[in-house]
Amino acid sequence: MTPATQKSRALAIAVVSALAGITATALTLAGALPPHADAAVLVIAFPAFVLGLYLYWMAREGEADIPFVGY
Amino acid sequence: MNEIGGIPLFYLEFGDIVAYFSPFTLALFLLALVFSVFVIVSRPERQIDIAFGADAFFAKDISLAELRFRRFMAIACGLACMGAMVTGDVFDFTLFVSLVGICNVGIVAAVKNHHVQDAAYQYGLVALAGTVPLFSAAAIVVTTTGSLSMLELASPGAPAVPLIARALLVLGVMGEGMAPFYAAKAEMFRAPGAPYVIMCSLSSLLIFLRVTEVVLLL
Amino acid sequence: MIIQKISRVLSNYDNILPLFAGACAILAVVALLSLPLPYFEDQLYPKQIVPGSTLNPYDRGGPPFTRVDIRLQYPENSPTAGYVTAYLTPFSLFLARNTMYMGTTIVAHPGGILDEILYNTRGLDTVVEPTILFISFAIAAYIFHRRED
Amino acid sequence: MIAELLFGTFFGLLLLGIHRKVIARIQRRPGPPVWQEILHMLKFSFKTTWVPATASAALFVGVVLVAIGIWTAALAVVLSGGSLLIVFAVYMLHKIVEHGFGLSSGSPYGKFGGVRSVISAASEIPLFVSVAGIALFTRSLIISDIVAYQEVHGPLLLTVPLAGLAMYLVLLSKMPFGPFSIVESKELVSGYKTEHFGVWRAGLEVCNGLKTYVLLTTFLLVFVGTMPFLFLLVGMLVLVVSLSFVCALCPMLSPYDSVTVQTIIAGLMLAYVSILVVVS
Repeated sequence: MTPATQKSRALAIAVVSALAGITATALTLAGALPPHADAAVLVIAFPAFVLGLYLYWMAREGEADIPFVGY
Repeated sequence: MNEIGGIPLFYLEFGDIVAYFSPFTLALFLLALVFSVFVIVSRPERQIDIAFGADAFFAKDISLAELRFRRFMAIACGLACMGAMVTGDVFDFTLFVSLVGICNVGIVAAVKNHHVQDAAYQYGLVALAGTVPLFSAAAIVVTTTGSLSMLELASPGAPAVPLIARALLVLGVMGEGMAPFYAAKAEMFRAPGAPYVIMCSLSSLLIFLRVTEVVLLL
Repeated sequence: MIIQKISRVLSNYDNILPLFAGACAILAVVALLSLPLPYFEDQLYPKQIVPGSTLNPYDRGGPPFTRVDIRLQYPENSPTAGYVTAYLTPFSLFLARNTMYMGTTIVAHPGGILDEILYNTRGLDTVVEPTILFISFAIAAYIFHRRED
Repeated sequence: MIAELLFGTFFGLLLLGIHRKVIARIQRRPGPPVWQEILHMLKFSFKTTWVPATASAALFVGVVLVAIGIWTAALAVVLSGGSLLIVFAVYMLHKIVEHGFGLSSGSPYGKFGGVRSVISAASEIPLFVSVAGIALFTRSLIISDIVAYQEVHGPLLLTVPLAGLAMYLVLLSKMPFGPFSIVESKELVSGYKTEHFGVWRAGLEVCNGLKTYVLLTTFLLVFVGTMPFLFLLVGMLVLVVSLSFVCALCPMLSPYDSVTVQTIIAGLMLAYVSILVVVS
């Protein structure tokens, strides 16, 4: 997998989970969803969002330096 | 004190044994499920050991046969945990707990390491001894109240469960899960194969959490 | 210091079994002291105690192969309690409801034959009990087998 | 709930930064700035990240997700006034996260951190004692019921002070640099966190912030009762500063001694609760 696809995949994870979380919270505030459903969505979406976002802005598009290969 | 872990969301009926999913038991059930999935999908790590007196290190690999057996045991342990988390029957709970104890021994019994096996042997003996208080607790509950259903016993007007039955139940779970006697468990943790040994610890924590609920509920 | 001495004892896993046995013994003494526990007459799973029987206390009472009254915690869950097919695993229930072949498979999977032998009402127990046995056999077999290589 | 989640993460990290700062000032060092832990979290998130060759990949990554997930769930329970038992279950299951972090990489340092976290399982037993003490008075473990009870009868901290103390010790054993934090002791490099670098470590920092926030909120809700939001934050700050004093002035115990001390405390608490049962 090239670095660019890794980066876009991480972005996709972050965006999808953020949208899911925001939708669930908005629906709960509007009264369409019970609060525990919102919590259930966030329990899955928040960790995925955090790691997805971080992996997205960590990932390099271009060629990296030669990595450390061990002793 | 009926809704100690929240109001049950739904009941699963196995004839006379009713499993109930309250927010508390459901959360524990899901956690056991998640870690069972980890056991199934993840390969064991390769533990690095440093050779003393030399500038060298080596990685321990787990053979395929050992991996298969330990994975089987860990999955069985996960299933037993899930059962113990949601069951609403005292005797069924004790059965699941003793299954957890046996599986824990099985997970580390396959490790080729004298130190770990010694610890596993001691632990196995304690798990064996732990079944005595466990089943005597269930026996006392059924003779003094005539029922084994936690939901019935928790409902107002049910005959009181004697304190000694609760104490025996807790002691039995401590024996199976080694709650304060963690020395042996820590030695067992030195075994390679992270997903599997984690299941040992997870199961004992889960049954300990559940027995708290059971004891407060009865 | 006393704490360090206690730590030294606790950290040695050879001492775990004596400690646990001690705890069991103490609790057993407490149990004995609290002994006249009340016997609740209205038992869910009734059992006759026949003092004169040679099988006492394992004598279940009653002549063999006649109807024994079964009492249930949740009668509404098991309308068929007391029948051999009172508890079916979800798979066998599916078979029984949708096909005509259940009768040929009832002894072919766990939960089927065990129902016939055991209590007729406590289905889940009958599955868990043999599972414990199977697991212990598996461990014993694995360890025995490994000794050879 | 998203707003609370993000606020909880950052405020928890800020509290951890204050914790470090106070410890440093007590020990007459300048110490890092109070927002250091937030910077840490951001810094790690930009670092190059991969999965070590020896690690059990699914567990190595999955445990980070579980770590954040369980504390998100705990926050949801606290906010909705659910069962206290679930919050404590999450607290205990955090231990599994520590094992997962430590053991999944194959590194000896991580492994020792994980093994120590197994040993220190005794730190949870005071928790159940305080649960029993609370249940004895409130006849319920639902947080909203406990809060309602305190509105009528006054703070539980005055009614069952020793149960409060047990819970305080539980908080203490999860604070970094404390007498019981043997899992991250410096002879193990960073204990169970050693091999989780880059993004994984940043995820762990998010979990730590959330954990601190949830635990302190729970303590205040359960033992002091409901209060305006600003007071809640001030209360958490006071609690953290007091914890920092304990952490700064007590040496770290050796692993098994730490367990013994915690076990003895648990035994004393058990005796206390049985006295309460007999009296009431």
